[in-house]
Amino acid sequence: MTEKLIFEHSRPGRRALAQAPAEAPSIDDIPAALRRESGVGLPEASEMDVVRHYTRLSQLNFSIDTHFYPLGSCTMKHNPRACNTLASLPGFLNRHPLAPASHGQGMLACLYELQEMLTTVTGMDAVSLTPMAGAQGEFTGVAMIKAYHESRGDTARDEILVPDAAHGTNPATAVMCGCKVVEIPTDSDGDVDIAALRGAVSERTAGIMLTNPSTLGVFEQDILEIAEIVHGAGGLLYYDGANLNAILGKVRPGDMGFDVIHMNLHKTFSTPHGGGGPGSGAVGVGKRLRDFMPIPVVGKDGEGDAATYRWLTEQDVPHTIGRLSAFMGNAGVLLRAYVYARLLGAEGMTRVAEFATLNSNYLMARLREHGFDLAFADRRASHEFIVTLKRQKQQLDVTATDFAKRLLDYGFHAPTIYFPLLVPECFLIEPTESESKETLDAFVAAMVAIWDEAKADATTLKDAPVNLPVRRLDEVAAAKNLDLKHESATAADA
Amino acid sequence: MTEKLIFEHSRPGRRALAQAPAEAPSIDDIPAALRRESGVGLPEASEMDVVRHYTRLSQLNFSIDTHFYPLGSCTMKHNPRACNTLASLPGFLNRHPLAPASHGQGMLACLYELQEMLTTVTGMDAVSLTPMAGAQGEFTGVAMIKAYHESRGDTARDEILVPDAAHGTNPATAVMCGCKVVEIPTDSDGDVDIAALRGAVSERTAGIMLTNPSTLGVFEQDILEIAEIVHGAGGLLYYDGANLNAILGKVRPGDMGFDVIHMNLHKTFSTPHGGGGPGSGAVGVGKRLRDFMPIPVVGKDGEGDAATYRWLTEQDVPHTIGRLSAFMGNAGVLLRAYVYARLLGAEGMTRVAEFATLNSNYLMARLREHGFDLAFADRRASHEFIVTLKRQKQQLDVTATDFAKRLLDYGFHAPTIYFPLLVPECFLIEPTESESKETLDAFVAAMVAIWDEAKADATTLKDAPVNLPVRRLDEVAAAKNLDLKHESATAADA
Amino acid sequence: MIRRGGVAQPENDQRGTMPFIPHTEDDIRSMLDAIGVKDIDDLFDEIDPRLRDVSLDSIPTRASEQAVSRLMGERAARDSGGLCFIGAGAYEHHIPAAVWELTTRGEFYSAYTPYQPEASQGTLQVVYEYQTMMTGLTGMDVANASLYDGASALAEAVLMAVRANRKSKASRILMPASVHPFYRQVAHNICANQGITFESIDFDTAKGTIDRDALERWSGEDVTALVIPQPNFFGALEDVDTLTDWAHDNGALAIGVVNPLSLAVLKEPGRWGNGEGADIVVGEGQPLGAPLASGGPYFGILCCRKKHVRQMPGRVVGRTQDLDGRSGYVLTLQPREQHIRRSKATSNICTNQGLLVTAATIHMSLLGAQGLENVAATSIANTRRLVEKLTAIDGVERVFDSVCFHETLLRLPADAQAVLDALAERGVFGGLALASFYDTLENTVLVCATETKTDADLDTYADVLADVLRTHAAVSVA
Amino acid sequence: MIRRGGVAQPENDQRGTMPFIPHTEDDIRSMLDAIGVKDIDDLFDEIDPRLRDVSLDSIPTRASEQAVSRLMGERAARDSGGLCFIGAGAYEHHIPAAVWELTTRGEFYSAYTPYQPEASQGTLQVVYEYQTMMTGLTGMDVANASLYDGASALAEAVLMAVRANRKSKASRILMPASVHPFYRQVAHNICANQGITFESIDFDTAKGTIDRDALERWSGEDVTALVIPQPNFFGALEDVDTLTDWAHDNGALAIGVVNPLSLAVLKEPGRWGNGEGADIVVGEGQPLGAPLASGGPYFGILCCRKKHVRQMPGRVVGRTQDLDGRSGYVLTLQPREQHIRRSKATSNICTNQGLLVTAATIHMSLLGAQGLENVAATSIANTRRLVEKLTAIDGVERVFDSVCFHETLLRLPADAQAVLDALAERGVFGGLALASFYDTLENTVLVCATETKTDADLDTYADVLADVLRTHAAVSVA
Repeated sequence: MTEKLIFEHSRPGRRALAQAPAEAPSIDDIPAALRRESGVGLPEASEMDVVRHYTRLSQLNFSIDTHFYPLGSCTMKHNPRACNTLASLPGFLNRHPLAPASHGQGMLACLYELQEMLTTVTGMDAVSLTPMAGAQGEFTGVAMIKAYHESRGDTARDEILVPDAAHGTNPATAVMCGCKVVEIPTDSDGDVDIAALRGAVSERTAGIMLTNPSTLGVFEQDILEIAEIVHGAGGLLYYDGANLNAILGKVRPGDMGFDVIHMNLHKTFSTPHGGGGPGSGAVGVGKRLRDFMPIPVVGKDGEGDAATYRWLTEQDVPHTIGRLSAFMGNAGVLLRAYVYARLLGAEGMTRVAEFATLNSNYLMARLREHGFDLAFADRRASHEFIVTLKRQKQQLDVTATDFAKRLLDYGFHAPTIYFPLLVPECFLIEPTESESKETLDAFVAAMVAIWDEAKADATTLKDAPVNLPVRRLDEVAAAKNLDLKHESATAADA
Repeated sequence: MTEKLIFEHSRPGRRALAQAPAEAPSIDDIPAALRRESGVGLPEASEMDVVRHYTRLSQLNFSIDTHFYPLGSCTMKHNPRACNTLASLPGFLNRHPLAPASHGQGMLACLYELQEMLTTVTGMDAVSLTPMAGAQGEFTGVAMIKAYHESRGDTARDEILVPDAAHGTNPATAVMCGCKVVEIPTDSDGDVDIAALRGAVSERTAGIMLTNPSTLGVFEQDILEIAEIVHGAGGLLYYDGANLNAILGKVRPGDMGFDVIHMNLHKTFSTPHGGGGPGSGAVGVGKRLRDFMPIPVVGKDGEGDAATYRWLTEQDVPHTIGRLSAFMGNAGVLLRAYVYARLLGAEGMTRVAEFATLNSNYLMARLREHGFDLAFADRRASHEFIVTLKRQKQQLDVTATDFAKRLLDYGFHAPTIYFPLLVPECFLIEPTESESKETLDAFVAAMVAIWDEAKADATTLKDAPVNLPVRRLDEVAAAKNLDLKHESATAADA
Repeated sequence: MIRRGGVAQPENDQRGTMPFIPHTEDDIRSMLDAIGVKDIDDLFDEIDPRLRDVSLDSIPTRASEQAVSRLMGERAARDSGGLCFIGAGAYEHHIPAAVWELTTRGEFYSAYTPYQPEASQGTLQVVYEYQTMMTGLTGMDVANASLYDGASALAEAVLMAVRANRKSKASRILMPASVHPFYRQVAHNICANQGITFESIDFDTAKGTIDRDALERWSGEDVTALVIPQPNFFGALEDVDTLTDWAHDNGALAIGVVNPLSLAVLKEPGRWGNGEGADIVVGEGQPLGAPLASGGPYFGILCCRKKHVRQMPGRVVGRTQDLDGRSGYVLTLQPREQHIRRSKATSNICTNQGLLVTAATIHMSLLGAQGLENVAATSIANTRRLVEKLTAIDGVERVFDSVCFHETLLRLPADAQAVLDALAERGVFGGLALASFYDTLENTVLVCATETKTDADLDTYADVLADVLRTHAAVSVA
Repeated sequence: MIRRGGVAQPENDQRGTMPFIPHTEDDIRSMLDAIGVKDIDDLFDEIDPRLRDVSLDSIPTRASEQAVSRLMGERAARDSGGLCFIGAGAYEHHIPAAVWELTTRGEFYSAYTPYQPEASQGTLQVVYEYQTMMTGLTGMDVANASLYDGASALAEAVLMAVRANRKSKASRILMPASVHPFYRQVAHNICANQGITFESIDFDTAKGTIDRDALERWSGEDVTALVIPQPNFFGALEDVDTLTDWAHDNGALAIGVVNPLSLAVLKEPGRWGNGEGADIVVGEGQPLGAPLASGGPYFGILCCRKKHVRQMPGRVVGRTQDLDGRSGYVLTLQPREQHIRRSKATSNICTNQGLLVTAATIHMSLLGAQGLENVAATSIANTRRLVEKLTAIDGVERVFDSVCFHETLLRLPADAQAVLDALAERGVFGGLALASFYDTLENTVLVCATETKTDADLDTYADVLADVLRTHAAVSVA
């Protein structure tokens, strides 16, 4: 089952007539030189064509709502429908970002309370919700660290320490902030190599970017020592919240000594992944960075029924690194996170970490039991863990990709593969707390069955997937012969 | 692809905790003898289980939003999303049916205006929206006819004339109203046999139930004469609005002489079919039956900005046949029909009939061109028409069912089959106005391809469907070994 | 005019340029050619020209979705707000957001009756699950795929009882006055043409439940069925065991009329009486996931004993197997239905309330038995507390001394409708005044507080009522 | 306690009894056994005990969906209403109901980045269609899969220009003051750490467009890129052809900042200037199907010439073939991205605004070119009429004499913010006061009337403004 492009459904003159004003009034006062002469190349379709096309397209996707989706480091947990429904109430959707705060007290109250809850659960001093995704949260964090040092005249600090297991966004962000990246190796347990760290810090150290638990699926055991080392050298600690789901309400980055943290609300707080976004990268800060937060932040005047809320801007946050979006980041995403946080409550947040960890350790134990090799067999799993298929590759010539593609045929989305780069034929598996034991057991059964298939005949895996709308796609050809748009649509009416 | 029953996903103790109060307060004041002792047998599932299960189930359906669905006599036209969205605004959804009319002026205004529009487009004198489906609309019509005669002391009129091509609901309804059914034959053109009708009317004639265009897909050419005959005999004329889509805004039942009409708003006015309902069977009445309408009806006091709306009840409709539902029929369905009617406007309503008829006649012409036999080859198609596969059955031993099942494999829902009963191996095909020429052409191509397959090897059709979640289902076994509920669920906890 | 993609907008006919009609001018032309006519109007040439001159002047011209959205938004806003303590057959309950998001998925929303079961397994399996849930809740053997609403389901149950009780010749139904007045009206309006007679049974003025003496008068008579409401219209709990046994002892069928939510905590009709249970059970499905929505669409529940299954009206789904032996679902027992049996069908009913059944099935899956129990028990507790608060006001008192479910009747020291009108102006919908339904129940209000009400809401009602009564008293005195 | 289906609720731990966690006590027990620990807390035993004493006291206890629904309903109601004439980068347009009904289907809503393309063809094809539409609208060669919003897209375009313009060594960006002030701030905040300098170019005080003399001062200098807004922040139309040519003549890249809706009627950036066109085009996607929603989520558009494609930030989808030769879609050019190139990536950006892109693609499919043109032209006409009505009031006048798109600047005879506050109290959001952004623009208001406004709405604004100004004058005099 595939579906034609919407452009292929198009017919000249066809329209969804209810969806626009009936006519285009004259715009003759606009000089001809500024006006468009050529076709726009949009499809011409009826309303039903469009509904049918996108309904069919949607059915080609795997998603949390249809499949187990244990994509490591992405926290594909259940997205409660209430979050979307309540954030989509007309009163919220129709409010202009520049409408007066007096006509946004409902929304502002939600955002303020979300700031407060996130501050508490991370153990920080304050939270700014404005960053629009994890990567922008990272940027915010490093930019604040830089601004902090500069505000103290400590201008030589231009190095950011990044463990080699880190997400690619970490070094990329450091560079965006004008810093140099100093990579820190990982020891055999998966922890940061403390000796190397001691050797790396200096008066040029701006800070360190750490994910904890790390992308290796283990909790950094020496975190207090790391904090001491970096702080001792005058650097600050940045917490990459990609894996916050593992410790939510159980351990707090602020207590570990972090000065700044970003959170991926689309992971930990269950806002939609949406096929790739929007994300939401709220940042929490400790005392030192409080005055550097990006704006706008929501402030509150008065208490109880008399409380009113307003946007805090440059006037209120003296050293702010400023505005990072035209208005208020992904405001509607924040409302969804707020609803989720209220549905969880404090006790629910703690349970998230507990059951995400339970599921992960259980799945790890079951796969180990069936002979799969773990990257860090002696460690507890965090909310995720790594299987290495190196042995399968050596013995049977099947790769992590082959296993992944065959899992699709079994009705499971594949885990994250080939990340972190340190582990060969890597399967980074994150089940999340919202999956049931039966689902985990079924996944184990599929893994075992696929291994058996590989033993019998590796081509079964090489041919996979066979049950999906398309078979294995040629990504090399895609990069070589770039085809990034449908040509006939624009050609036809140019 | 099939999906387990929700009961098979159930695990003791599992719950969707956000969805109910945390606890059950004591209800000890209710005597033990009145309380439940045994299990309820509902599934125990997490929120995600439920979302995933019903999302997957939905994907097993054909629907207008995914497939061409030319089910004759069902008017499977596009359901604009706005109708649902706007009828589902919280202000409408949360209003209690017995809340004061002062807190329902918005909804009442919509219903009043819908009554007015339906009155005009059918050419009747007034409309009551209360009947909850076509069959209840039919009941309403015949009950009013009966009440009318009785109110005049004309109590011997207990016969309802019904053409033999009529929907099964027509005779069933007449019986529910305590009437006898007198069947009127159809002539070779598909029209009512006028001579037979003349012979059938008498002082016992309460009325006639007519669908026009009839279920044979043709417009009753002698309708004015029929009206004269029945009225001349003292009977009234009932219009079954199942096929109103064919004449909407082009010809009006009121002008044809009908005294009462029901409309299937879920057909002509595009409210959702919903996998089988809800329907909505608004009735329009001529002068004679105005005082007999079922209640509640919406009345208006004052004009313009000063207008207020209220429910009319027994006091306002002196001879009403009374209430047919606990409150106001399928009120939310009526709001959807109202939105659709406003989006169409007068000109759009007329276009509905024109293009439904154009599509039907085009499809008929194309199928004829490819050698298919038409039941009424010399007539214009209405919004639907009949192909008879009698020849295919005789020559190739393939039935209408075989063709229908094979169409499913081609991605088309089958037309209505074996109805009307008068036509052997009957395919009643209704494309509706919202389908495009390309879709109709693709359907013709599929029909031709299937016929070719039948010629090559009839088992291709007999084996169909092969591309669906299940293959052909044994309906005989279903009726013989009744399995109407999943047993283990209740057994487990009884 | 700006040149656009595709052909320029034709200036002439524009017949195709209507919402929801995809035809381009080229399409129209080539389709007319294929048919062999010049104009669309030619397709209507079999119709008497006298009928073809139609004016729709009084119907507004078409509006854009934007304009209609704004209109509907404004109208919905007008109908918003208010704290609702009305029950009387429709109950405000929380409906999980997932319910209607899933139910209105296009594949459910825009599918029809599963005439081709292989292409409709989604809808069919949902109904099969629904039937299973309904038999579980009611303790009955069989459920149909739903009827229109609770009231019309009662009418169908009455017709069914007349068919099923072959020993009874009287077509006589005992209909307690404690059954919802609208249900009684609907049953009468739908059944009366078939010669069925309804005999009213008074309620006990102290208890608000069926008056046993009034019932006993029919002992030994030919009674076709006794209708047993649980809870009854006043919210009071009937002695269902005794009533069921009475019916069976007198050769009558017992027709239960229940609130399905109550069955999470109340004895299921399948076990009423000495174990035989009710014969037919109907109810209003609205509390299981249907929004109040000014009265509908809701859905009617109908369950029965297996032995009566062929007398049942409406659709039924059965499980069967496909050619490969896989389980699948189909409509079954169709020979009962009008499209096969025509004038000999069990009913003229054709549609079920499919979309509502889908919602209810999802709703029940999300709440489960424990969730429904918590909703029911919380509603009961809230009503108890509300009654305490309201009866603490001078002159407000309970009318009946029976145990109630989540609704009960109060007597006010003033004209009830006038008080309710005054409450509504203050944003409190205080219940339903029963004087217009029962001569003996002047100044009474039927009140209900579901799980949606907080303590603060109950206090609001009590405060506003006290205030209104004070003012009212002052006015009356003046 | 009532016996229910399944096991009784355990009185002890209840750890599993949390929303969205499916674990039963049996599950927990057997899972812990399989792991070989006694308690869930044991799984955290590698963590320093000093870190494990956490108090979340200030976070509220969990609320039911019902309670949260009510809270959010009340809060949304507080934020409702008002007639909005504010634009300034976010525009009220009708969004077809189908757009978000389809976009929030679970299969789109709860999917992630299509790392396994075979299991994500829905999302991938949508993005491919989106890229095609964006290149069609802008007349550019290539579009990415979207960035966060318009402002951050401008920042990314600046970084991209610095990478792409290898001839320029200065990392100098000419940033007209007629670009949205927030966009200028964001570009600065994101780029400044990389040593990029922004040089402001004043606007012509009569026309509200880029001051040609101010620009000429940079002629012959090393300029990396010139930013060209169309329409600009004041709604005025810049002379894009001349500006583009100026940039190219001076070795600078031309970065267009556009409102995508305007491209239904305005010359596409791909044809700006003597035919070369802009080099990079960014814009705020909000007018294409994103609700206002207090500022987001929106999405940033970024398009460029093919020769710059490898300098482009963000995801891109390409069409390719599967093993059987069937067309399919994949993420491509991934070596630009951070997860491959790490510190050498074109940007740290990772997510796109996938859901918004889905909505926009459906929105554009429903409106088509003609629909967008009608929306744009109607908005222009409405703004023209609004300006006529408002400038008919004594003392209200246009600030600039240039042609505008659907937004323009008016001067009031009073303090603009005070007037806007007074208007807001009367339910009219009259625009944005620019005094705090531009010293020279005291008492000015940027106003916008989209296609959503009726004549009656325009009259309302005019009437209320006249009234407020009268009162204000009276007060000022007093």
